[in-house]
Amino acid sequence: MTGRQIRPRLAVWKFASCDGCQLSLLDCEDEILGLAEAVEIAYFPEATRAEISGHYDISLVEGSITTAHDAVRIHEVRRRSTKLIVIGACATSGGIQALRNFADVTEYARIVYARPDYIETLSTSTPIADHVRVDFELRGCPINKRQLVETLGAFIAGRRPATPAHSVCVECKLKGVTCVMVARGAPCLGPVTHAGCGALCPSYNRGCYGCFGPKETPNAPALSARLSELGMDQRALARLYSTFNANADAFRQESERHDQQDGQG
Amino acid sequence: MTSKTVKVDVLARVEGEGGLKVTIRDGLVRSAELNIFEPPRFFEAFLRGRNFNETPDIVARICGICPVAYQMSAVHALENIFGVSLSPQLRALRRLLYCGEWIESHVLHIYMLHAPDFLGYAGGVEMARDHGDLVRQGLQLKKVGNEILTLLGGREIHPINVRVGGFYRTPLKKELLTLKESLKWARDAALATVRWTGTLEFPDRERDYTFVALRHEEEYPFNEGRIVSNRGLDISAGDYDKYFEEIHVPQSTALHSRFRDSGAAYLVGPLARYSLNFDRLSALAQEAALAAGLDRICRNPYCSIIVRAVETLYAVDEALRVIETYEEPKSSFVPVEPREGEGYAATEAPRGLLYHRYRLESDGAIAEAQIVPPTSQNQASIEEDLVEFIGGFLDLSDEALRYRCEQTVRNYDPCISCATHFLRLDIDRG
Amino acid sequence: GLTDEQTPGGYRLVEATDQSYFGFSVGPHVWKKYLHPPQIELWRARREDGDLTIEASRPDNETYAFIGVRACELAAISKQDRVLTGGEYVDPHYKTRRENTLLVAVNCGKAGGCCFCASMGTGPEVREPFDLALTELSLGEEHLFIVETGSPVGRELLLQIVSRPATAQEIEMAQSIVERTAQTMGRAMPPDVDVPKLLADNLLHPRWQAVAERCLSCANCTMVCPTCFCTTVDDISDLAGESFARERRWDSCFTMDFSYLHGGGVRNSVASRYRQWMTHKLSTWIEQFGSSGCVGCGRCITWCPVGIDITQEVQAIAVAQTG
Amino acid sequence: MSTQPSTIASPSGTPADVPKLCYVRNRRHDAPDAWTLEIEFDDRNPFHYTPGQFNMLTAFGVGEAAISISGPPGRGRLIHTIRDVGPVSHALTRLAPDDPIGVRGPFGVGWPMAIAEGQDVVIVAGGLGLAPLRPAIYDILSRREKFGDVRLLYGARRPEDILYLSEIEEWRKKSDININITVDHAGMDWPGHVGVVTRLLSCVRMEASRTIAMLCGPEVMMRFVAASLIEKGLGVGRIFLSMERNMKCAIGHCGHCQLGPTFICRDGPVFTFERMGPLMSVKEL
Ligand SMILES: Cc1cc2nc3c(=O)[nH]c(=O)nc-3n(C[C@H](O)[C@H](O)[C@H](O)COP(=O)(O)OP(=O)(O)OC[C@H]3O[C@@H](n4cnc5c(N)ncnc54)[C@H](O)[C@@H]3O)c2cc1C
Ligand code: SF4
Ligand code: SF4
Ligand code: SF4
Repeated sequence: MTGRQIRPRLAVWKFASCDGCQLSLLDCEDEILGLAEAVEIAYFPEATRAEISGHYDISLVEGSITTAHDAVRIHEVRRRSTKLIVIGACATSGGIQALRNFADVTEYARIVYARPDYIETLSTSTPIADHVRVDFELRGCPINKRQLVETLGAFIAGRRPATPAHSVCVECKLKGVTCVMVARGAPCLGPVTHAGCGALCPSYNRGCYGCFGPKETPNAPALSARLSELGMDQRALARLYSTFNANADAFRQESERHDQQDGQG
Repeated sequence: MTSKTVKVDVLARVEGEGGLKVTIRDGLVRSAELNIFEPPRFFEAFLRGRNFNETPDIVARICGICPVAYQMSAVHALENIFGVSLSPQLRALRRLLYCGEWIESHVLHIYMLHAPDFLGYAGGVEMARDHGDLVRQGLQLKKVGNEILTLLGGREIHPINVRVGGFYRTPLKKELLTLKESLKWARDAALATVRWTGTLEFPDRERDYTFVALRHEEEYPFNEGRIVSNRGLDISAGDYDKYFEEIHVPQSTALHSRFRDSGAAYLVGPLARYSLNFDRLSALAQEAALAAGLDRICRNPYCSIIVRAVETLYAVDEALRVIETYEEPKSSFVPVEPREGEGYAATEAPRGLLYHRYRLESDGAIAEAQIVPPTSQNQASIEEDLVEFIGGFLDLSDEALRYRCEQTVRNYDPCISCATHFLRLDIDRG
Repeated sequence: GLTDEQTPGGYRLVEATDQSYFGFSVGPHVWKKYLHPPQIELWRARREDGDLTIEASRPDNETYAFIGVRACELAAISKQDRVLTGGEYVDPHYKTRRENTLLVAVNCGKAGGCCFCASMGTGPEVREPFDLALTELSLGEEHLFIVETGSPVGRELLLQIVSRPATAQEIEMAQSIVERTAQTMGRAMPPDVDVPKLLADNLLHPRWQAVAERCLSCANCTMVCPTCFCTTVDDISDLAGESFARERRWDSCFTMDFSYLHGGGVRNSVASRYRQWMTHKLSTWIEQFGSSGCVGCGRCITWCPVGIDITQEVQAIAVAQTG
Repeated sequence: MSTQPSTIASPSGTPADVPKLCYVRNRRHDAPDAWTLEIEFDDRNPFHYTPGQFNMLTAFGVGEAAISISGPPGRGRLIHTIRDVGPVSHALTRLAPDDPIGVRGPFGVGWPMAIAEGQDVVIVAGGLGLAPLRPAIYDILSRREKFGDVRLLYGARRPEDILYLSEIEEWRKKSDININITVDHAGMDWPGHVGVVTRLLSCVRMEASRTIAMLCGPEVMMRFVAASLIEKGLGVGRIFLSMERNMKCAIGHCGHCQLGPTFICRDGPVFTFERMGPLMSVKEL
């Protein structure tokens, strides 16, 4: 706790993504200038041309690995970073573009592009941790900006970021939101979803759709059993788990289970 | 003949990744190619088979900078299939949500991305060291846009409150009124922004663009209106495909749009919107625009920074109007029955026309989706700008020339992730 | 008016057939959110000119009147009193809020589908200290409240409103209403079972694993429970490293962090976390604080997204035990 | 047999959940990953504690951790030995002289010093477990005549991990205390024992009916040691051990440190094996 002599150097990197997570940094209108004093923003192409090469103390990495080039580039980023923090569903689980992992990517290219032969892409979208060692994962599609500030603050101060891995349900209760699943029968992924958003969807009268990915020790089969009592069919269940964190283990397995059951019956 | 290639790894201050290749032969710019390296994410492909209800949440993820635009085009296109129309209050709330996104997106571009080019800084944070108050004003103004998005949408990025037929939860009047004070401040700040941008120095570069934008009977366009141009085009969204086409060029993961018949480039976005709809701006916005030195039509892409400021002022003004006249609707949405069919919609994203088309199966599953974002529509224009504008600067050093090119591209506020990141800038001097 | 229908994992508001004010049972909210708030800052420290100062958060001086506190909730408040103010250390925030709270209790005229207070000995008639206790009577056209005072403040208050002494018949009617409620309880803790001992003797019962297959470990049960008191803290600082604070928030024995020790958690399996919750409520609480930690309000049953029923879980172990 | 009640002195008048601001005055590197801090405590409010009690130490902006008091009483100084295992302990071990530190305490029930009077005492420490036992040793040595045979069995990972080595040498030389040290791994130059601490125990002869054992170390170690003590005829009520559980408030309000019906912070951390044995044997309790 002796005053900070040297400002840590921060870099922000982008892989396959929508840019929303790094935009969260610019959305911290009240904190961004303070942050720029606390750290040296050494590489952040979305915000500045300035580029200081060399080594970075903290790298924020957004996006998933979908091209051969990126699969090489991420190793370079790792080499140049002391702490590597991955931000957002793309970087932590592969993002929505990981839906390709369950389909034929050449077929996908044909649907979207007139000249699929121009498209160079891998057949999978994979999280950063599948390629290099990751020091911290910040969840969400997009990440929550309060959690982003907390994570940066925590890394600067040397503490563990307060980004609990429990369910969204806990946030509902802390906030005083009446459960939409119990009180209205609305299908909700909150009980298996990682907290962080502040129980956003339930506070807007809708069930959580899982954009923060699986919580610690998720029990998706038990939730699915309840959701089918509430009227969801196999196909709907297969889709429910197959969105922005489709490639996260617990969600992928549960989605595939219902996909197969749908195929059988 | 000497041959020289200059490479830039990343074109900064654009959202997304791409590169640029400029070929110079005998002192003339032969070609400029905007290469989009944004890894493909295949949204149109995996939308197939999803339920229509999931669309607003999924398409938002195409772009973190303008998710509301994607949500709006999607819900309007789907409602076009179902034949529902929204109550005036729900319709007004959608305008309000869009105001939030315009403010947030435009102000980000004006202060943090574009102004540094005029004032000679690497970025907004660097600019803040010398122009602290200015940048703080920008951040504060941007925050007001985000406050609208947060209140109405749940969060700034990928709002969770938009559904086909309306909203999951509509705000109480008193909740909306909490925005009023900051919006009033924002109106002054936006006005100051228009004045200040008017004092910047602009290169004297104009081009005779074909402007394409929505035009509505009464309003400055957000969600509704016919697609019009300054060359006589006047069509409904359903006819978009008849008049425009997308082509796929090598080296790029984004598609280029052009007129189907002539193959000509066209321009969408603030310049087009403004030039085609000046008369629909609020009186305050019109006055401010003229006072800042704009004409009713603006053909200088560098001046887009003023136009964005004018549109920001309009959006603030409009947001205040919506809030003041808001009455809580009985229901937060209009129920819809899935049916087979095809629907179309174009709305005005901050960066320009955003076209969506969906074909649905009878159970509400998506059979086909087509999405044409503004940046791919503008791509041809950006290349033409480069060919025309940088001709006079060929004597500059590669570094200076590269900076010029970047600026020209940044005029468009290209939201590359929806189309595209500039990974490389090649200047090939042959 | 409206009333509620409660089932395991289900809560619906429906049109009521009568016009009573309190014709529903315990709802989604818990009074503990006022007395033992979900989130609170404990202290803040600032560094100025190199010198650090710590400032304790001052307890909130707000005064509260809780209107319509049910017998089970009153019992729950007593239990939290014991935990947070009855030992060597007193939680200043709880204590101050508690002292500034007026309790207007209500004898339940309707038992909820998940209620089992009668079998826990905590209701439906109020038993713990209150300021005023009401029983609602609907006699055809006439709609009245039988009021019982429980404190000087309560007596004072009663003097300020129009009232008349209740007749013996009215008092009898009030009693019969509560009796009827007791008889229509939605469920019951299995009778004739020494529950604390049953659980203490069955820490390795296979039922824990069985319930873990259904349990989401989402922590809803602990959050809605009016007696659950667990909290955790987060230390925070500003980016400049000049201001620090400690925030306290509700925690739950269902989270992994709850039992974390360097090198790995203690209760990693969901079975062990469910067991901790249930044995604490129904068994170890007695040794810790002299009474059961469960008041039979049924909230954990209603608000469990998958409808796990604590009374049934006890029953299942009891049955296996005896036969 | 019950444990002796603690003397609780809440530092100054602040609420028990708010740390008192103190300053680090000295920091010593004791082992590769362990440091000892000397913390100055306001002399006007003498800090009373019994051996085996602990404090909650705050590294501002990082967090709080339960740390046993490991120094001798008095002198307005608190001594704590801390192993760097995670963010909070890391930050604490980085504090330099004159850095502020937050202190809450002392908390809990300590070693049964009164009960041990007139008895032989076997102290078994594993790793950092010596830290909370050191005040007990000081207490015994300060009135050595009150106790029978006193023996310290100490196991560390490697020779360099041995805490307070010079002090131990001093005790060995000047005091009437039997000391045996063993390490798990050592090079050829290590003259002492290699192996687990229970091995040392097997060579010790003790009079079970007048011996009190005090144990602190990793839970598995304590279970094995307790088992061999029982084998030697020691009653479960004569074996005392110091327990660890996740701890946030240390005043019995946060619920984290429960082990069965006990709160480690309030009813412990020192318990008899009679109390702990059955609880420790249930997995994940
Ligand atoms: C009564 C008692 C006395 C202790 N005495 C000492 C001592 O003298 N010296 C020493 O170095 N350590 C001691 N510890 C252990 C010390 O408290 C933990 O090592 C420390 O909390 C770890 O925190 P961390 O942030 O560094 O590590 P992490 O492993 O990252 O801990 C994260 C969180 O988990 C909890 N936690 C983790 N490990 C423990 C643990 N072993 N005990 C309690 N909570 C834990 C804490 O709440 C901590 O904030 C004692 C623990 C207890 C319960
Ligand atoms: S995680 Fe979601 S918000 Fe973040 S970059 Fe990916 S798609 Fe965008
Ligand atoms: S609404 Fe969803 S997240 Fe909230 S408590 Fe209910 S199930 Fe959990
Ligand atoms: S409630 Fe669920 S889907 Fe909604 S924002 Fe939170 S984590 Fe995402």
